[in-house]
Amino acid sequence: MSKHRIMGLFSDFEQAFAAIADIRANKIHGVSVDDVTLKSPIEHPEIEEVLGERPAHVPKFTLMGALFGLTFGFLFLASAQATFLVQPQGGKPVVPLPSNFVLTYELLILFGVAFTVISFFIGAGMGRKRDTLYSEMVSLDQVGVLLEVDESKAQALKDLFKEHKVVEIREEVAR
Amino acid sequence: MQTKDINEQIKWAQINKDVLSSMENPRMAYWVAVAVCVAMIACAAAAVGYVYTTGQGVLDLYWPEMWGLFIATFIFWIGMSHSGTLLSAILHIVHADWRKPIYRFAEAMTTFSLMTAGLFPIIHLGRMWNLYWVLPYVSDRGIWPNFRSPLAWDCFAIFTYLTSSALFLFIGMIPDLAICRDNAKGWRKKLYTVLSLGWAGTDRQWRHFRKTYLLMACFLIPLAVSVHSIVSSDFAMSIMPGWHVTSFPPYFVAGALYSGCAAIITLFIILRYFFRFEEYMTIPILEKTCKLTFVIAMAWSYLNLIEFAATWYGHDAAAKEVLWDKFTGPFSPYFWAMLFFGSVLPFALAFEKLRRHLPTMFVVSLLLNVGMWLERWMIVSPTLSLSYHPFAWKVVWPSMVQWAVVFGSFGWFGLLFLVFVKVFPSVSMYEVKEMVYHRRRAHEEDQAKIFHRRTSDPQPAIDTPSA
Amino acid sequence: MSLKNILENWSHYRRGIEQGGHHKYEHMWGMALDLNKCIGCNACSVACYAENNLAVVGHDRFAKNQVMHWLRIERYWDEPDLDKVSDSTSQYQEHGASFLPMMCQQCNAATCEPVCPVAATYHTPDGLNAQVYNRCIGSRYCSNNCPYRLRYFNWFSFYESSWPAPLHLQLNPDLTVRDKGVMEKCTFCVQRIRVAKDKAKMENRKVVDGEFQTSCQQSCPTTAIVFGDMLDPESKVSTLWRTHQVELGKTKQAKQNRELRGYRVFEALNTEPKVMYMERVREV
Amino acid sequence: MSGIEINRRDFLKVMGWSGAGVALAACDMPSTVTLEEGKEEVTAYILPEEYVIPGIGVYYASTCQQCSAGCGIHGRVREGRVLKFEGNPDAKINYGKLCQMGQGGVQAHYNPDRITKPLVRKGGALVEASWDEALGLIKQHVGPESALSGDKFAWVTGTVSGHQAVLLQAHLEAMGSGNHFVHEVINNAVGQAVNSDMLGETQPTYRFDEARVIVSFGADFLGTWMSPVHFATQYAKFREAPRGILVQIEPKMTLTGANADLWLAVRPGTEGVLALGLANTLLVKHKRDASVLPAEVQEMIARYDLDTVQRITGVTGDRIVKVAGWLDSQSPSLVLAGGTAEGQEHGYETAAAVMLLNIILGNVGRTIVSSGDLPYAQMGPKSGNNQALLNFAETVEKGGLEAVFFYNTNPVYTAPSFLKLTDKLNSVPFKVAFAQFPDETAMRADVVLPIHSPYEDWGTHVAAYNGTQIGVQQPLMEPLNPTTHGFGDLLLEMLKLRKAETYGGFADYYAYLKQAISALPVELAQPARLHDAQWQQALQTGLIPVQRSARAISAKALAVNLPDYTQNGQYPYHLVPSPRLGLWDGRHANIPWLQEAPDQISKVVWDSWAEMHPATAQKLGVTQGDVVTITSDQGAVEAKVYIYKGIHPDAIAVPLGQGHEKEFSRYAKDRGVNPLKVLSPVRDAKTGELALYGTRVQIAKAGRHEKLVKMGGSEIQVGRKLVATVTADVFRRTEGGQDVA
Amino acid sequence: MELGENRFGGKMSVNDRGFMSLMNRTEELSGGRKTGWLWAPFLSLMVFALMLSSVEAYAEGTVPNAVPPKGTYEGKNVEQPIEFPHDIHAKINEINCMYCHTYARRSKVAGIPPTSKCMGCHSVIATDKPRIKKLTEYWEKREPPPWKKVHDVPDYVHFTHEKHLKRFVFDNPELPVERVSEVCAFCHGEVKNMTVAHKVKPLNMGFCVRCHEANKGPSDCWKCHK
Repeated sequence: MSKHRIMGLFSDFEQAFAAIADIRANKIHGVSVDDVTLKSPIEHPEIEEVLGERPAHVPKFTLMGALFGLTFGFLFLASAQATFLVQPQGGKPVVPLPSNFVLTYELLILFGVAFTVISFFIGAGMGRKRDTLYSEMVSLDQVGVLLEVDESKAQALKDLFKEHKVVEIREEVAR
Repeated sequence: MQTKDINEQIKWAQINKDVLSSMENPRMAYWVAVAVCVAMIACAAAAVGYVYTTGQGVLDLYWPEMWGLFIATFIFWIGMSHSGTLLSAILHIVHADWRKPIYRFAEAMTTFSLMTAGLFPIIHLGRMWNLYWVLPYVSDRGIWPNFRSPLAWDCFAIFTYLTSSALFLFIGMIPDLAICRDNAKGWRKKLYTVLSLGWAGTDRQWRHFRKTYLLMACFLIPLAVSVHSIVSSDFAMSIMPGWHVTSFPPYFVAGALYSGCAAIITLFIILRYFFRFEEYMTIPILEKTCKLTFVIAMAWSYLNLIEFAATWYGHDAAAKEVLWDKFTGPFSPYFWAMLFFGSVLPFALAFEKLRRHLPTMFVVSLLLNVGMWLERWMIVSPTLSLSYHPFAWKVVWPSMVQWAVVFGSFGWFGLLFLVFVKVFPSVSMYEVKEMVYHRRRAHEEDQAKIFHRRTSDPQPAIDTPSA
Repeated sequence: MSLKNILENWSHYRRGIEQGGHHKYEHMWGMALDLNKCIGCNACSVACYAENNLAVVGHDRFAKNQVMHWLRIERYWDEPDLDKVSDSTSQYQEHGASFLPMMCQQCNAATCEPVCPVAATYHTPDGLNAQVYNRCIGSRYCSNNCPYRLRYFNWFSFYESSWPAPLHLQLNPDLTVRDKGVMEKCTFCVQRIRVAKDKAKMENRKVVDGEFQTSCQQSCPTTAIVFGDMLDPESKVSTLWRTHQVELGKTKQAKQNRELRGYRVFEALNTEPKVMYMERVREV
Repeated sequence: MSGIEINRRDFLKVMGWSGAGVALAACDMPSTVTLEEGKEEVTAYILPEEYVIPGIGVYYASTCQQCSAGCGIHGRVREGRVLKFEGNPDAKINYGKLCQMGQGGVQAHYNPDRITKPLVRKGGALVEASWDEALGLIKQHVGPESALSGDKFAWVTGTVSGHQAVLLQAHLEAMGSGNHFVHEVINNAVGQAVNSDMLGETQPTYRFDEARVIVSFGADFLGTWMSPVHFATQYAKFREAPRGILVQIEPKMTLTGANADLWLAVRPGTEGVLALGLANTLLVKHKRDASVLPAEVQEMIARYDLDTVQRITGVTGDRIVKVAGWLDSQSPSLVLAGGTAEGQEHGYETAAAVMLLNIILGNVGRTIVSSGDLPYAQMGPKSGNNQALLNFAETVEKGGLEAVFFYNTNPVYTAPSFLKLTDKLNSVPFKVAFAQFPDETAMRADVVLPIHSPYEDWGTHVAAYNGTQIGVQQPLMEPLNPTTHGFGDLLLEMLKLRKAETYGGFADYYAYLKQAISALPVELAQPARLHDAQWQQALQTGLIPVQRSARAISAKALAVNLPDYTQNGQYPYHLVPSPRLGLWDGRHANIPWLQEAPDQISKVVWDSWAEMHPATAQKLGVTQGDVVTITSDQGAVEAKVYIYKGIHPDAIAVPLGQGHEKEFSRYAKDRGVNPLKVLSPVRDAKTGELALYGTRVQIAKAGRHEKLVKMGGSEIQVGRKLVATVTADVFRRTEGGQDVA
Repeated sequence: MELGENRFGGKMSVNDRGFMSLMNRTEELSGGRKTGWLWAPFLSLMVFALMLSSVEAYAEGTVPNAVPPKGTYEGKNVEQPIEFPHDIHAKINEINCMYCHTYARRSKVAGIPPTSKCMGCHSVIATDKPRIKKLTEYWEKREPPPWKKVHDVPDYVHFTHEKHLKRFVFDNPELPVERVSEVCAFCHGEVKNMTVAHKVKPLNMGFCVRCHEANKGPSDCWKCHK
């Protein structure tokens, strides 16, 4: 039994929201809300009410990046200073804390930002080929709801979409 | 009179159309502007080439005034770069959604002024070809930069800031780039396809996007503050009279925000006029920006006063001498001009009539930035020319070569900006949509509440005057 | 560049000079300059040009202060209103001029050092404030942070015009001729110090006080300049510092006899200059 | 001091300076540094002396020729090229010290504008010629075959001494001529005339180190007076505890004035009156013994009471009383006259009046002592003066000269325009310049013979002041240009033309000198040495100490007749053409170091300027940098104004040294003006010496303002403790000598 | 090697903690199904630490009390006025380096021997050889041969031979002076195997600094640059 990928495009976010709410309410047996992908032109944080809380690990990466920047930065500076003893000291220790704190702070931010961005790219799956089921209307004003369901459930799903005044339905056979 | 920040009924397709069309079909004026910028850059490039081949002496720098306009302009551009961060990051965090139509070009301004600013420390070096010695790289010679030097800090700070703000700009632009991709043809299509990194607006992407954007905003605020504090420590860490001032970091940050906001007003008016962005860059938003600028101007003036007072009541005779020289000496015309432009002129922003009059605001914002540029010059030059050792007092007018480079830097910034507005959307489409969406929703809810209260709710209405 | 190094020697690297930090001085070259004897004749300054390959910049560049005199003789007038005659001021400079030869003060807590982004200026084990020309990138920060304004910048490739052949045959091969874009300053004639130290080392002995002279000291007709090792308590220069009760590491001297003439320029800035001046004397 | 000091036995066989170590050590410009193998040359010696090691400096002793003070120098030589001059510690003149002009000698030696080829005038222009051609011309004009006789021939030189003077005299004798015009702009001729009249000795020795008070009337002994380095070394001792008092009295502040405890501005030309006023105060107020003076002198002094002196000199009475008080209480003292005091119409009288003070104070024999006599009188210095220049001009005008030889002097530059020397010289058919530089005189000669610089040439020198040694001048390196010849060699050539029998035996001047020095009577040298060792020793130490015969000094008081001060309505100001330690009389204007070294007083560089009192400036309405025209009856010069309070309001000072013609040097080209040109024909009445400071001028605004290029910004300390001043009381309390005070 | 269960019930292995595997599993990571990435920063830190710990791999040379500097350079052959055979002099005839380069122990420069020194021997030895004839020609013209510089350092580097010879030869009791060529070879290579010397060592700052570190030479910049 082949799997079908179905995307319904809604002109109104409320409609899409209602459709997903129906899926969540198990209106179609065997189609889980976890399989829903929402595609929207703007951010809709309220969708979590129906989609459930899905994880995003960016903050952890950020923390790690910042910690790495902190330790790496300080050790890097300190070890460089400890081998380059002719550098001016003016009676202060070889490894001076004030200036190293300033630089470490900058490195903390640099690595924090870098890790954040990397984790965004990784976490959001950026840089990969776009889904074939993509409508340019999504970037304009329509909201897409994408599911991958068994062939047997496809018709029921389409009906559900139609019930919520879907504008257009796209479908393909999953490979 | 328009009071709403934005027309809530505007069609999303209209937003797309307006913004995308601003990126196409450059008019004659655009090409003229590009030509002017290129000519200015050519001026500066020729000057820098001259300096490179003959030596810094042609700048008419001298013992003991060894920095001159280059470093002053460097601080000016660094300061300019703070606008984007302020509007975007701070206002983002405090959920001030009126930032949305204007933050994009402000962020671009941040990045480009940093790219301009970063050139100045390079070209002011006597041996600019050895610039890379400031970078901490491993070499078999076993030598490192001096991590105690505020100039080395500058290097770290500017690199971090440039990287972060460019990423911030780029990340925030990804959904818009996807819009562009979906509407473009030819080379633009390819470009946006690559740059949008496969953005499809999925819930997963939005989810990560939201957190990333927020976190970066959180990073950028302290970063921006630290960058200008570090730039100020180029001066504050020295022992020179007039530089060795504790209040320099906040003073610099305030000055930076000030000039940045003023520049936003300038560019706001230019973009609004040329791209007919009246629907997005509305007068109420301009007014908000103006008010913000006014507040910062007052903060800056206050810090200025603090600096004078601290010097005046302190017992550093040399610093007093420098201050007095600023008041009365060879630099006094520029100093008083700076005070006028920086502290008196911003009162124009306090009047609603003037705020809403675009030509006035345009001129005022330009003059504010002239004042801010003078401020930087007044920080650098008087102290160098008239510091501790009276035998080394000397004032020489900067040479045309110096002026040419300063002049050219505006061309360089202008060119970057001109390219930007034609290649990238200078108004954030998706955020304007969000703004419209949320405001309309909020409006409808308000309406619903009022309706609800009046019809079905028996509770005493708050707005009914009691007997 | 090893992590092991810092982890093992952490406490060592965290010690400042007060806790016996790692800087050990072999010598501490210092100077004492008697303004009672200095007549401001310029011999030292020209001797410095001759010894240290200083560029002659010419009239037009001098007009812009793009000058290279490592040792300049400053001249101050006593009467403040130079171009006015009034009843309150004297009609003449009756006590002559005040001359002040200023060369790099070789500060022990030099303000120029920590600001150099590439560590081109640093403190040597001889207590000298060194300038490494070939490391300098010309940010000029050091000069801007020198309260004495004793650092000079090569605004041009002065060597191209300063020594037309055969004048270039005069150049001292013991030290570098500076090209454009680098900072330079008085070195206390480091090439002479180096020769003397090398000679002493070849003979397995210490450098003797007075074994060598700096170029300015050597030419001074009135012997106003005394130079030597301040770590050597017997040397002429440390004797003078001691007699005048001037101590290196102080911002304010606790002199038992306040009338002693020794002082340092801008001592209060805590730069610890190693050149002590002795006050000018006038009969009235 | 690095390297080794060693005696110089012979020339280095080959100097490798053409390649080794000369490479310009630039920083890192790729264009100037190549590390590629085989691109640079490294030159080897052929047969070096044992002590010559590449990379190590060798010091050779010689004698400085930058002025006629005769300081001993050491030249640091590396890889065959001389790098730097340092004072010779053995020399009793400078004790190892050297002034800026001496330091600059190395740039005179390597000067890029030196003449390297003989020049011969052809068709009105000087063209390069071969030595044979040039010497042939000389032989033709002054050789034995020529009809030149006796007084038709003349030498015009600067101060000469030692064996050059001997040979020069021999040449004059061989030519049968008595015409030797010795010209120096900066001289002490008037003072020496007074010395010989009043002390019986031309040049006594002054003991600055013994004096407790020095009162100097215009004698800039730290700057330009006779032997400045020597005086400065003595001055240092004078300033040590218990510290003497220096009073300088002059119309324009000199370097000595800048170091004075009390600097008194005196109306130019009235210094003598002030001296007599001091004498009067000493005799009347301090009851000094007047019996040392003849009655007529006492009578004359009595006329100069305080009021008269105040009126004439413009110096307030309290200052006079104060100085007289010092002179009375501190003993011994030393009173000097020189410079501006002497260069007046009555300069002799002024100097004599000053000498009277010394007699009253009993300084003669204490701080003014006899120098004794040089045992080799023929080697003694022929000191120059300006009278010689006037005499030369007169002689030329009379048409008496057919051939003139110039050496070490530049009369065309230094002659005031009233002499019209340039025009007059055209009437001399044959002029030869023995010149190092294309100066104004050389450029008007018919034959220019390029000579060695003093630092690649042989010679001996005896200083006019403190001539207790014969300074040996020996080459510090091989001649820079193989086409130049030594002056001594050429002199010998000239002599051989006329007196081959006496001088034909000497291959060159070196041979002559070696023989002459080895033949010096050993008993006159100290310590006595064998003849040959004497030569070796002379080369090693750079000097031969001589025992001057002792003689007593006696004082003879003369009455002087000083005129009252007269105003000049048309020319109300006095021009002070001030010499400066640096450019001297203009001969060093081609030395870039000295052009760049600022004037000690005004700190101006590379230019001429006019020093002016603020009161004068106010009257004329000029500010610093305004150009003024200074007009005398002989012409006008223009200069930028420098305003300060170190000059008398009636005086305007323009420094000597600039205003050269463009051929002279790239460094002196278009630089300033030459104030000597506008001097009036005023002579010292007694001696006939040109009164250098006797010119009256008028000043007018030229209406232009130009930047005065000077070193430094603020001229005052603005309350910072840069140069602190304490009083001498404090100094004596802390550093000794209190009991004496 | 299993370390236990993660909170998603999967087995965690050492492999999972590898940085590379982290990169390969971005998909799972983003889905939040693995937490191996937590280790990533520390792993990279360790890589950095390894990077920083300098590997002091100096081979002990034959010269006692000295660590010869490392580094090679492909010098080109320099055409000299006379093709001087170092091999004949130093190898076959075993002439000490310092016999001709006599200034090396007394001065900062080693110096080219004066022509008189060459002629000291070659006025009698091998006078018929073409190279010696050329030399004699120069000698008779009283002109030094225009030798080309092979080992050059920038003019702002003030190397002194004297001090290095003192450190490695004269103050080194275990090295007889006869073996001085081994010390010379530190910087000049095996000159005795060359005819005309050519550069075989880089003679750059890294080369100097590494040797100074290994032999505890001075690290003061002004020792060499001034």
